Amino acid sequence: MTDRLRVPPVSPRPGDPQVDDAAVREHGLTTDEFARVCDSLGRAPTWTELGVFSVMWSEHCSYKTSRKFLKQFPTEGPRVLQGPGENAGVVDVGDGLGICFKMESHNHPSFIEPYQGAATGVGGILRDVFTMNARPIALLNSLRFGSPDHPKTRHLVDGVVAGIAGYGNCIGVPTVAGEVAFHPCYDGNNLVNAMAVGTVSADRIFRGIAAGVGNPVLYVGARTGRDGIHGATMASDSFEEGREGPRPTVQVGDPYTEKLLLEACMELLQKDAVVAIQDMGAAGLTSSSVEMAGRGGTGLLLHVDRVPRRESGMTPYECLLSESQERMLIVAARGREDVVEEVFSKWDLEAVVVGEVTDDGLWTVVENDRTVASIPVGALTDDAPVYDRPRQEPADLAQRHETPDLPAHGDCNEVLLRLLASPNIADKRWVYRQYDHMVRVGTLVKPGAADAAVIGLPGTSKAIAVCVDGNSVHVKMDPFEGAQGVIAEACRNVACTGAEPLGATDCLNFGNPERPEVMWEFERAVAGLAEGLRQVEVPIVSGNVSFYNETGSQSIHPTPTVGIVGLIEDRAHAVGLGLPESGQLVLLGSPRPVLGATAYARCIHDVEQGMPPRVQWDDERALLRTLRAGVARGLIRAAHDVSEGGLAVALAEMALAGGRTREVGSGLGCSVQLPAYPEAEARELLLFGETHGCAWVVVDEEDASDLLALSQELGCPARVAGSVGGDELCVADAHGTPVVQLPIERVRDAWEHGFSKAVGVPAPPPRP
Amino acid sequence: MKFGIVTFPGSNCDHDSYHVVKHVLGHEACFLWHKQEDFSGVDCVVLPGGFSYGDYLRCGAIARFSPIMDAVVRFANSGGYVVGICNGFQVLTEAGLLPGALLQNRDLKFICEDTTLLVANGHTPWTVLCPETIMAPIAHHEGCYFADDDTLGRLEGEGRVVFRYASRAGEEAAEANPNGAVNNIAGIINERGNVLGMMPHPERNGDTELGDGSGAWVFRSIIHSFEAQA
Amino acid sequence: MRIRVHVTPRKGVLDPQGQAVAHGLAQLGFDAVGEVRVGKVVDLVLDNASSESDALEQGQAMARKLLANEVVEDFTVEVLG
Amino acid sequence: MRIRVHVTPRKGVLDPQGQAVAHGLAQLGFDAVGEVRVGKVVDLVLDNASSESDALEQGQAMARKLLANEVVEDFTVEVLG
Ligand SMILES: Nc1ncnc2c1ncn2[C@@H]1O[C@H](COP(=O)(O)OP(=O)(O)O)[C@@H](O)[C@H]1O
Ligand SMILES: [Mg+2]
Repeated sequence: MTDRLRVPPVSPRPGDPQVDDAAVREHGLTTDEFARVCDSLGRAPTWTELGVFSVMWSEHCSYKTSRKFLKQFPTEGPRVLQGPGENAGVVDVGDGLGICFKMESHNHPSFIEPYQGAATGVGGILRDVFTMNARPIALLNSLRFGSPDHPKTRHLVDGVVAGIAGYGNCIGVPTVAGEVAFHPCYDGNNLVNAMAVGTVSADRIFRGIAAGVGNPVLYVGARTGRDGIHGATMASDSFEEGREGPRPTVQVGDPYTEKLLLEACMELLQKDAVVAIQDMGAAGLTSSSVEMAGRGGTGLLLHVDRVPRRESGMTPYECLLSESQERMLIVAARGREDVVEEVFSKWDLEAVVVGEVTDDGLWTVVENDRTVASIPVGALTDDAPVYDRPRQEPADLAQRHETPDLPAHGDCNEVLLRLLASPNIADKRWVYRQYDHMVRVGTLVKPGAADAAVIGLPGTSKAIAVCVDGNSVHVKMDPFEGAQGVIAEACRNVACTGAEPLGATDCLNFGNPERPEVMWEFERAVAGLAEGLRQVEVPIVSGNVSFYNETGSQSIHPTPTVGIVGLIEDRAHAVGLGLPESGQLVLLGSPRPVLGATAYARCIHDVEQGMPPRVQWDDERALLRTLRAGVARGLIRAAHDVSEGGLAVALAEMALAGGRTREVGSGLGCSVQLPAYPEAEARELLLFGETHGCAWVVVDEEDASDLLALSQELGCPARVAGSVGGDELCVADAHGTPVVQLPIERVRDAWEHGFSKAVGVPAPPPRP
Repeated sequence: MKFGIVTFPGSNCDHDSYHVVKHVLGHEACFLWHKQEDFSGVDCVVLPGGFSYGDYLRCGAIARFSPIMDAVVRFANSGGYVVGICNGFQVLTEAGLLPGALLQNRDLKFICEDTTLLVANGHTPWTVLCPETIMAPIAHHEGCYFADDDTLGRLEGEGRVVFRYASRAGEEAAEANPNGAVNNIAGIINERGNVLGMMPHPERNGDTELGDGSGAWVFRSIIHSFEAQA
Repeated sequence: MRIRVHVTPRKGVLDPQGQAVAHGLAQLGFDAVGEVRVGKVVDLVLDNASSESDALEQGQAMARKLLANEVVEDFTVEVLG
Repeated sequence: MRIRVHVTPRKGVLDPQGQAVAHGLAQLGFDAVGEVRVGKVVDLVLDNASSESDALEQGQAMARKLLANEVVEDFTVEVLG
C-alpha cells in the first residue's frame, strides 16, 4: 500500500440508501473487500463511495484476477510506441506514423440487446483509439454465437451484425475484417469482440495522464442519463437463468454524436490546449477521472452537479456510474478552456468544466459544495485487490487429449462440400455485405479477398494488413498448444498478404474464474499466447479480458482472440487469396495434420476431441519469412494459409475467390496433386486434417523456380503441386488417383449458401 | 476547375471525394462547411456520402435545411454543377432539386458491394467521357429510387436516367439491381442537366488501386464539360 | 401541450418493412394477419401552443416541412393533451 | 378488424433520433418544441378477430413477440375498428 493518506470524513447524503450488509453484497463486494474499503478510508464508505469502489474493483475495471498472468506477455520492442496501460497501444510504422489499435469485448451487453450491445461495443473501442489522437481507419470484429439451430441464435446474429454495421457505417470507419463462428458452448453467452485501428503522428500521441495542479477538467460530448449503471459490475458476473437482478437501462449508441465527437477531438488535439484525454467507457465518469489521476499521481476534484444531464433528479451515484455513451473527459491547460469550448461548439457539442487537478492524491466529488465522496486515488487503482485464484487441471483433460478413432468417410467430394457448407467455414458475405468496408477509400484488399484486410496508409506507399483470429476448439482441447496456434494463424494471415506482423492486441474471453478449471485454462492459454508471441517477436500493445461468460453452470470454451497489425512496405505488391487467371500452385511448408479437434471431426463425425495441431516454431517462422519475401519480390500472386478444414478447404477457398485478384471473384478451377504421406490410407487426414506451418501460393510458371529457390534459402519446404485452370476443383493423391473432383459451380453453391441456410436468414443474391 | 465539397455534420465521404478530385485528377478542391451561408469561386458542388444528421428521421431530411443548402440551391438554379452522391443524392431529392425519393432497400439491409452501372445517357455533362459501363460501389440502406409514374415517364422520356444497375457484362438486369430501385435507376439528372444524383460512389473507384478506376470518368466528364464551356 | 404525428408510407409506395413484419408474424403463427403498414410516430411537447387548434396547426406545419416527405409519405396530427 | 401498435423508446432510454428531430425543428424556427420521441407505428389488418378484446390481445402478443423490443421499447395497442 502507498503511504496512508488522511481521508476526510464524509457525511451521508440525505436521501441516499444505507450502506449495510445487503447493500455491500448487492454491489458485488466480498466481506474481505469491504473490510479493505473501510481500511483504505479509515471509515465506512458513503453510498456514493460504495458504488465507486464496487465498479472500480470489479473484475472488468480492476483486472484483479488476470493481472498476475498478463505480465507474461511480451510488451516491448523497437516498434512499440505505446504498450498496454493506455487507452490503446501504438506501433511504429516509420515515416513518423504510428498505428494505434485495441480490441475489446462487449459480450454481456450484446446478449441482452444484440443491436445496441454490439453498436456500443464499436463506439467504445473507437473512442479508445481516437482519444490517443489517432484517426480511426479500420474496424474489425470477432463474433461467436451458439449453435445455429438454437432458437436465439438467429436473432442474435441478426442484431449483432446490424449493430456493428449501424455504428461503423454511420461514423464512416470501414469494417474490413473479422470472423464469425458457431458452437453450442456459446448458446447462453455470445461473444462480440471489436477492434479499432487508427493512424497517429508518432510525436503527437495523447495519453490519459492528469498533470498540472489547478488544470481544469472538462466533460465533453453527449449528456449523461441513467444508462448502464452497473454495467461494469454486470460484465463481472455470470448470467443466471431466471434471475432478474437490477436491470440496468440499456445503453443506446448514437454514432452520429460520436462522429461529431471524433471530429471535434481530432481538431482540438491539433491545438495546444489538452494535457490529457480519456474516453468514458465502463464505469464512465468515475473510471475516466480516477484512471487519469492514477496515472498522473495526482488528485482530482469533480463538481458532479455541473455534469450535463439528460434526465432530471439524477443523484451523484447515478452520474458517476452512468455508462452513457459518446462522452470524454479532458484535462486542459489552465486558461485554454475556451479553446476546448470553441471547438466543441463548432461541432454542436457541449464542453463543460466539471473539476480540476489537485495535489492531494484524493479523488473528491462535490455536489453543490457538499462533499459526497473522498477516496485516495491509489485505493481505487494500484491498491485494488489482486487475486491469485486457485487453478486446477480439468478432470477430463486426458480424455480431451485422446486421439479419436475416426473411420474414413470414404467420399471426399461429399466431405469437402459439407465442410464448405458448414457455417464456420461457409462464405460470410451475408455478414460483411452489411458493413461499409470501403469508406475512406483505403481498403485495398477487401473482406473475403484475403486472409487479412489491407489498408493503404495515406501519404505513403505503405499499407497495413489486419486480421483477428481465434480457434476455441483448439484452445479447449489444449489451451497451451491451442493458444500458440492462434498466434501462428494470425501471423500467417497477415503474412499471406505480404505483411510483417508488428504488434498484437487480444481479447481473453473465458468462463467463471472462480472455477479452478477455468482458471487453469486461463493460465495455460495466456502462457501459450505469450510463448507464441515471443517466438515471432510480436509484442502485445493492448487488450482486454472478459470473464464470467457463463450461464447456469455452462462456461464457454476458453476463447482468446488475437488481432494483429502487419506492415507492407510497398502496397503495390499486396496480394489476396483468389486464384489469378493462370499460374502454378505451390504448397509451402510440410503438413503435420491432425484430425481430432478439427472442423472435419465436428462436421463429419460429431466428435470434438484430440490434441490440436502443434506449432513448430522454426517451420512457422520460415513460412512467414518466405511468404513475406515472396510477395515483396513479386513472385507470389496469391496466398492462403491452411487452417480450418485443412488443405482441401484452403484450396477450395482460393478457387472460389478466384478470377479477380484483390476482390472476391466468381471462381476458377485448378488441379493439384497431394504430397506423398507416410501414413498410407491417410487420404482424409491429409485433405482435411488441420495443421500449422502451411500455405498455398500461386506463382507464374516462369517464376516457379525462383520461388522454390527462395523457399529453400529461407528454410521453408516448397513443392509445385499443380496449376490453375479449368472449371473443376481436382485433387489427386500422390499416385495420381483423383480423390476430389468437383465442378466449381457445385463447390460454390455449397459454400455460398451454407451460412444463410444454417442460420436461417435470406441468402444474398449472387455476387455481382 | 474547383470543386467545393460540402461537409454536413455526419458526412463521411467528403474526404473521399476530395481525394479523387485533388490527388487522382489533380484539380482544386475545398470543403464547404454546412453553417456557411454562401460560397464563391466554386465550379462544382459535391454533396458527399455519409449520414448527415445521423440519417435520423429520413436520410437527408434535416441536412437539406442546413444554411449552406440555400446557397447550393441558388447555385444550381443559376446553372452551376451540383452532384449528390449517396447521402448527397438523398439530400438533393429532399431539397427538391431532383424528383422522387430514396426508400429503404428491398431486403431492408445495408448493402456495401461493387455494382456495374450502365451509362444510360452518355450525352450529359456528367457522362460525356464515360465508357458504356463503369464500376462503382454502393454503400447504403436507403437507396431504392422511387418516383410516381408521371415523374418516371418524364425522366425516361427526357433521357434523364443517367445510370442503371447492370450485370458485369453490362446488360441491364433485374438480378443486378441491388436495392429494388424502379427501372433499375442508379442515377438521374435534373431537366437542365447540371444537377446529378446517384446512389453508387464513383469516388470509391477513382483510383486503380481500388478497382478498375472507372468511377473517375464521372469526374473527368464534368471537368471536360466545364472546360469546354469556359 | 403534447402532440403526436403519424407518418406512414403512401398508398402505392412499396413498404418492404410492412411486408417483412407480415411475413414474420405469419411465421410466428399469426396467420390471420392481412395487410401490414409500418410508419413512424413522432411525439412532441409544444411549450407555446395557445390552443388545440394552434397545436394542430403547428404540428401540420412541422410535418409538411420536415417530419414527412410527401412524395412518399402521408401524415396525420393529433393532440394528446 | 384493424389495429394499431405504437412502439416507442422506453422512458430513460436514449433516443438519438428524437434529439436530432428536436434539433432540426429548432433550426427551422419551431423553437418551442420540448422533448421529441420518435417511434414506430404498425397498422395491421386482422382477419380473424372475434371481438375488440380479442384483437387487442392478439396485438399485444404480436408486440411482445416481434414488433417491440421490450428491453428498450414500450408499446401500446389500440383497435382502429
Ligand atoms: N465479422 C466479420 N466482419 C468482417 N469480415 C468478416 C467477418 N467474418 C468474416 N469476415 C471476412 O470473411 C473472410 C473469411 O473469414 P474466415 O473464414 O474467418 O477467414 P480465415 O479462415 O482466413 O480466418 C475474411 O476476409 C474475413 O475477414
Ligand atoms: Mg486464414
